[in-house]
Order: sequence, then structure tokens, then C-alpha cells
Amino acid sequence: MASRVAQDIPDGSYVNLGIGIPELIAKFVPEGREFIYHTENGLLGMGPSPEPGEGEPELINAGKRQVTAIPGASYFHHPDSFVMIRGGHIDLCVLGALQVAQNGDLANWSTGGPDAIPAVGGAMDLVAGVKSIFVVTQHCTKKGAPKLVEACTFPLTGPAVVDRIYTDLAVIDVTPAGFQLVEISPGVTFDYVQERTGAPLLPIASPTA
Amino acid sequence: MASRVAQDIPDGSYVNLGIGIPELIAKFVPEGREFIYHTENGLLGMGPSPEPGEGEPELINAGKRQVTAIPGASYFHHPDSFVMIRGGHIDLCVLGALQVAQNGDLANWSTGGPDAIPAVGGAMDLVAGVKSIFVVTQHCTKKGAPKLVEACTFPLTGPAVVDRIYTDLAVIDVTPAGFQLVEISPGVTFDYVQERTGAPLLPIASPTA
Amino acid sequence: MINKDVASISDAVADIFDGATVMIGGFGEAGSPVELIHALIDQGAKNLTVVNNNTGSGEVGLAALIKAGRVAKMICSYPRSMNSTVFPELYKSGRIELELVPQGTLAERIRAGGAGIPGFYTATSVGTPLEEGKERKTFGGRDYVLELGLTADFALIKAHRADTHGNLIYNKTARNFAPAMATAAKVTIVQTRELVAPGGIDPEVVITPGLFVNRVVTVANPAHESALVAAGVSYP
Amino acid sequence: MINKDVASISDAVADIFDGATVMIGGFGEAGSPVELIHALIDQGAKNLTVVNNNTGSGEVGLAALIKAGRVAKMICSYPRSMNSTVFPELYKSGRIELELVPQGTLAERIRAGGAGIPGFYTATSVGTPLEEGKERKTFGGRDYVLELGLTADFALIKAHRADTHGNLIYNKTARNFAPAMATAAKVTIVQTRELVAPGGIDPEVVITPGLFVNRVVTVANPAHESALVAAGVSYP
Repeated sequence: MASRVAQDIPDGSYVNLGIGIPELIAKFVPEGREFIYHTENGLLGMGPSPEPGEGEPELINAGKRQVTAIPGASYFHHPDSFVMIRGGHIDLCVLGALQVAQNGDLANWSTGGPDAIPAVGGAMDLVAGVKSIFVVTQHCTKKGAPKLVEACTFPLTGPAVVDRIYTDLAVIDVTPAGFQLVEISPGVTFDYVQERTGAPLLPIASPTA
Repeated sequence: MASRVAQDIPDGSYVNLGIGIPELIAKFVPEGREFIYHTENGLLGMGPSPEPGEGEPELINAGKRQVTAIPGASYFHHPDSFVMIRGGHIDLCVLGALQVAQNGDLANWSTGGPDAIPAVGGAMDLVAGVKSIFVVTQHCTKKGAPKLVEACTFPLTGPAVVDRIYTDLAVIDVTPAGFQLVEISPGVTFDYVQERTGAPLLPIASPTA
Repeated sequence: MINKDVASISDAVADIFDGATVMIGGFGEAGSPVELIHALIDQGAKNLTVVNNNTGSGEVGLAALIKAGRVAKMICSYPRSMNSTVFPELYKSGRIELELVPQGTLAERIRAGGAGIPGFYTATSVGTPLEEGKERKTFGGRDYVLELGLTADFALIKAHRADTHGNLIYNKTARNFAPAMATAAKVTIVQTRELVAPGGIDPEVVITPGLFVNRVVTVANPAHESALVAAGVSYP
Repeated sequence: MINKDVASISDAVADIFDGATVMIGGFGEAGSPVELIHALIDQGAKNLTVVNNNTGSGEVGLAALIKAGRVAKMICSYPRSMNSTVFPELYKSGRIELELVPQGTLAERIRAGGAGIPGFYTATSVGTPLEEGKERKTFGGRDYVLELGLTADFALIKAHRADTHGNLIYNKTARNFAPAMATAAKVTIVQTRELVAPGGIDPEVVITPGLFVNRVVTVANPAHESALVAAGVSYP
């Protein structure tokens, strides 16, 4: 999924990658393109993980893992970092999800359970401010429940914010008409994906239609 | 007047000096004290004027005159400079005045005339944000009209903002009861000052009263 | 690949359109991007709204742009200077509009515009004529007015050093409004004394990170307004 | 004369009072002023409201302060960590209050507090449970919520180098919340790796100007949380 997402990122994009699968995208920059990675804790121009033993506790990413800085990087404080995010200066953010609704509502910070420790981090800022929001997620939960739904039952991270979803089964756009199938994984059928999706899927238009 | 003001500035103060007479105060730092001067165009730690021929067009003060920077100075951009001013981090500002009212209202940016080009600069920010506001001014206008008045007739820079006034005739505090005479210039009488003041002056309390 | 270097100053300003809002860096002459402004005069765009702290000096730079009749409206804090009659004459004859904004409010409105903040409250201007038309709100017993974020189509700014990613540093008090304007404009155009490869500026000292910058053009020996005025230059 | 150097770390935190609001710099372990926090634990102030992005790790630094029962309320964006059960246990048993704030809103609220801005509007949290209790306002057809400036009695932050005027620079991503917190607290207390005379930091690269700083104490070799946690340290 991570390499598939990377194919859709235009050259020269400023990109914020969420924690988890989204972090892997940095390994798949297509030939001839250059992306600049932003991490909201104060670094633009984030590079790959350091070699073992060469990391620094004061050079970390939003997931609190040690990283490096590329030539042309810059450090800044939190208010300035969120000027970038909330002012619409980051082109693309790739996030994980608990649920995505057919209108683009995203829930990815809390199951709302009475025992859960609520923790939001920068997710609400990212979905409110970044130009395009991609979601990368397994199509269903570990128990088999659809994560793409008619309406989110978990607390929202933001309303109508998701542009495109990449799952293990398909690539799906959020459109005014609902979930639009864009691409299907090899060996998977439309019906197979639809059965595992909690809202109607619009089929891929045939090229000659 | 400028040297008299300097006597009242505590050691270690962060000070913003308005254009004109207030600028002169920097020449009169009392022995054993250290003041740090802020100029709102982006320098904390402003030093004296450069030697002739040694100035730089990109190192100027709010009056657009060339200045220098002391060891321990810092440069910053305009929003950060006004964080200092509007966030209450500057201890003292010394400004000129067109009129000061007995409740501390200050008018110093416009006569309100139909032909005047209105120009406010940072004056309204300074009076709204700096902890103490001192005014340095001639007691009367060139035409002999009082500048210390019951109520300002010119457009306000800020309401109830002035703490103390230094004129060629006296030092006067703005108190809840009105203008309180603090000090009178040598050879000047109370009546002489009162005649040239547009609102009642409270006399200096006798030390044994 | 990312390279924001633009070969010519005329290319850098080519797409500034009639009616555009243009933020121009500088406080007095410090930080004024004189060469970019002159290129804009040559380019011909008119009916501009210009955001700058002042209105220029002499008949060069911003004052020359105003004199050429290209500016319909100025948004500024201090439209007076000791050595320019350009703005006052147009203003008194009603040929240019003025939105007067306190300097700190102007700076904060530009920052807010760049930060996605549509409005904020400030004590500045409360109880003065500049409060007119603004919403008032009380916080903790004190009155504040609502001020709106300010954005622009273009920003023209002057840097001391840039890299090809658009990272910038400035020189002394020439920094002033430029970093905020770079965040608040859709297209930020920079003239720089020096252009270096990525890595040529320490990441710890970058003032404007490259994502706020669209174009960088090198002007190795920029003119200072005061020198041009002293030499009696009137542009063009 | 101006000299903000304080000889001992216990002197630096001596006047932090019961019930104080204390901003503590750091994002995860980067920038966490571990030695100042430990001095605060030794000092004994209780019933504190603490502002930090997180809630600490292991049983050192901020987590140790919480474990010692000194914190009545946390204002933070992400009170979870992979290696600390201190906050979750207190929270689930109702012994600590939590005000959850989105990270960018937290940063901007602190900046606003330091800038004299009592409130600002943001799109963040609109349409989510964290919007509850906030005023909504529409600008340009989009909804925003009103967020309030945040100030504190004290800030505890960690610098890389300081001068005796209080000017500061930081190290890499250890900068994070510290510059804003320094502006928003009545008393800002800094631990620095290195203390130099005025002039020892280039005026162009100062991140926190001295007027925001009250006290500087030198901690030449500060501990990193991760190293303490790996060594099994539990403070005190």
C-alpha cells in the first residue's frame, strides 16, 4: 500500500506522514521525483532513520522515533510548524484510520470507549489544514468489520476531509456521489470489495463508456 | 527632560523609546544601571548611533535612523517583535504626545484634521501592551495651548494608558484622582504650572502631611 | 525535482495580474525589494492592492510604483515619510485608497493569514477611531477587538541568502515583515543577494523554510532606497 | 546590571508554589528539561496544572512528577506513551484531570497567551467532540471555533546555549514548544548545556530573545529520558 501511495504523490510535494503504515511511504519515492517530508514536531526535510548507533534523542519525528535531516532542512518551533499545517502550506498528509465515511468524515483518534485514554496529537490540525488527505488502512478491522462506512460511529477527527483511501483491496476516491472505486488489487473482484465495504461503491467507469 | 526620565527607569528594564525627544533618553543611562532598548522593527539590544560612515541601511530603528546592536542583541521579525509589545513583555515605553487627559487618555498620532495624512505606526500597540507608559512633552503647544487637558479633543491613541508625564515644567503622575504633581522644575511655581495645565493639578503632598 | 531558482527578475514577476493583492517586504528602506518592485513597474500590472508598513521614499521602489498609478489601495501603518510626496498627493486628491492599520495589528493579521487563522482579538485600537467597524469582545474583564487575517496573491521580499529549496535568511532589521508575508501569499517571490545549494544554510538558522517560497531570483548587489534618493533617481 | 545566571537548580525552582500552572517544554523526550523537573519534585510543590504535549515516559521526568501526585491537571495533546503507565492509571482512577487539546491548537494557544491575544479562531476540531463548549463563528463561508490564549505562572525549558541576558538557542527538534512557552509564562526558567557572555550567540540566530527569560541554570550534561528509562531509573 505504501508504495502504491507514493506513485500518486507529485514531484516537489511537501508531505506529512502519519504514524504507522504512512511512515513507510518515505521508502518508496518514485524515480525522478523529490518529496520534502514535514514532521510536526519541528522539522521540514526529514530524512531516513539513522544508522544504528548514530541517532540522537533530540532529532526525532512525530512518532518519537529517531530520524535524520536532509540538506536543505530547517528546524522550527511548534507554532511555526502548525502555521505550515493549519495555513494550508503542506500539500499532502497520509494518515491511518479507524473509520472513513462515504462523505469523507474521518475517525482515527479514539474509539470513544469509556476506558480509553483520549489522545489526539496533531491529527485534527492536519485534516483541517493540509490540502489533500490520503488515508492508508486495511480494508477491514481485524475482526472483519468494514472501516469504510456510511457514517462513522467513532468520534470524528474531522468532517468531510478525506480525499482518497488506499487499502489492501482497492484505491477509492471520496466524491460528492460517495465512494468511487479507482483501482482494484490484483485478483480481487468488485463484489469482493463491495461485500467488505459498509457503503455503496461506485464501479470503475469503463474507458469507452 | 530626557535625563530626568532616565533617572526613573529601574536597572534591567526593557525599554521602547518613541521617536523624537524620547530617543534622547538612551544617552542618559544612570551609573550602575543597564537598560535594554527594543525597537519595534525587529531589534532587542539597540545600541547608539554608528560612527559617521559606519552605518548600514539594513540596521535601523523605528524612526528609520541607522543604529547599532550591542553584544547580547537579537534580531526578529515583526510578528515576534509585537509579541514582545502586545504580550506585556516590555517594561516601559516613552512616547511623545499631542494631548494627555487627566484620566490618562493619550492622543499622539493625528490631529484629526481633514487634510492630515493619518499615520499611526506602532503607537496604539505600544500603549495597549507595554507595562508602563511615560510621556515626554513640552507642557504647552507652540501656540501656548495646554497639552495636559480634561479630555482629549484629538483622536485617541489609547484610553487611560499614560502613567507619568515629564514636561519642561513638571513631572506629573496620572492617578485615579487626576493629575498629581510629583516634581516641579527649578524656579517654577505651582500656580505657574496650573495656569498652563488644562485640568486641575493635585499639589505635591508636604512630607509631614 | 525542487529548484526554485528563476533566471530573470522579469520572469519572476511575469504573472502578477491587474487587481492583485501584493505584499511587499520592508520597513522603510530596510528589506525593501527594490529590484522586484522596479520589475513590477516594468511589467505593468495595475489596480493593485499593496501591503507594506510605509509608502516608500523619494521616487524609487514602492513610491515609484505608487507614482506610476499602479496602486489602487495601500494597506499600511505609516504612510508618511520625510522625503516623499508621492502618496500624500494622490491621497489628498482621492486617487488612492488607504486602509490604516496599527503596525502590530498589521504584522499579526499577516501572520494570521499565513497560519489559517481567520480572526483574532487584540487590545490594540480599542477606544480609538481605528476600532470603528470592528467587533468587540470582553475577555477577563478587558475589551478587545476582532481583527481579520490578511492574505495576498503575491509577496515580494528580499533575502540575504537563499538556497534552491527556498530556505531564507535575512540581514539584521531587513527581516521585519518578510517572514510573515512569505507565509501569507499564494506566490512568494524572493530576491536574494546570494543563492546556494541545499545545505548551504544551517537548518538551525533558517528563518523562512522553503515551503513558503515559490521563486528565488539572485540580485547580488541590491540598491538601497536612500542611495537612489540621494542620487536623485526617479524610476523608471 | 543584567545577569540571569542562577547558581543552583534548586534555587531556580524554589518559588514554584502549590497550585501553580507550569508549562514544561519538550515533545516526547526531545527538549524535556529533566533536571528542572526533578528539582521541582525535590522542591515539593503540589496541586500543579502542567502544560506539556505528552505525559512523560517511564518513571522519570514528567512521568515521575505525575507519579509523585503533584499534578492535579494535565493540559496536553497526547497523554499516551508506549512505556509509561503512570498517567493512564491515575486518569482511570479519577485522580488526575485532563484537558485534551489538539497539538496545533495547544501550540497556538500558548503563542497567543504570550502575544497578548486572548482568543483566536481555528478550523481545527470543528465538527468533532473537542469542539464542545467552544463558540463557533463563520468566516468566508467556513466554520471556525474560538480558542483561548494560554498563560502560566512558570515555564521550565531546556536550551542548548544561553547567554547571561537570557538569549537562547536550541538543539534540533528539542526546540518544539519551548520558545512559545518562554513567552507565555510569568517566570521562565531555563536549563542550558552551555552559558556564555552576551555576544556569545550571533544576534541573527537567537531563537528566544532574553526578555522572555528570567533565570538560567547550567546543566552541562543533561540526561535523556530514554537513557534513564533503559537504565531502569525511577525518580526520586
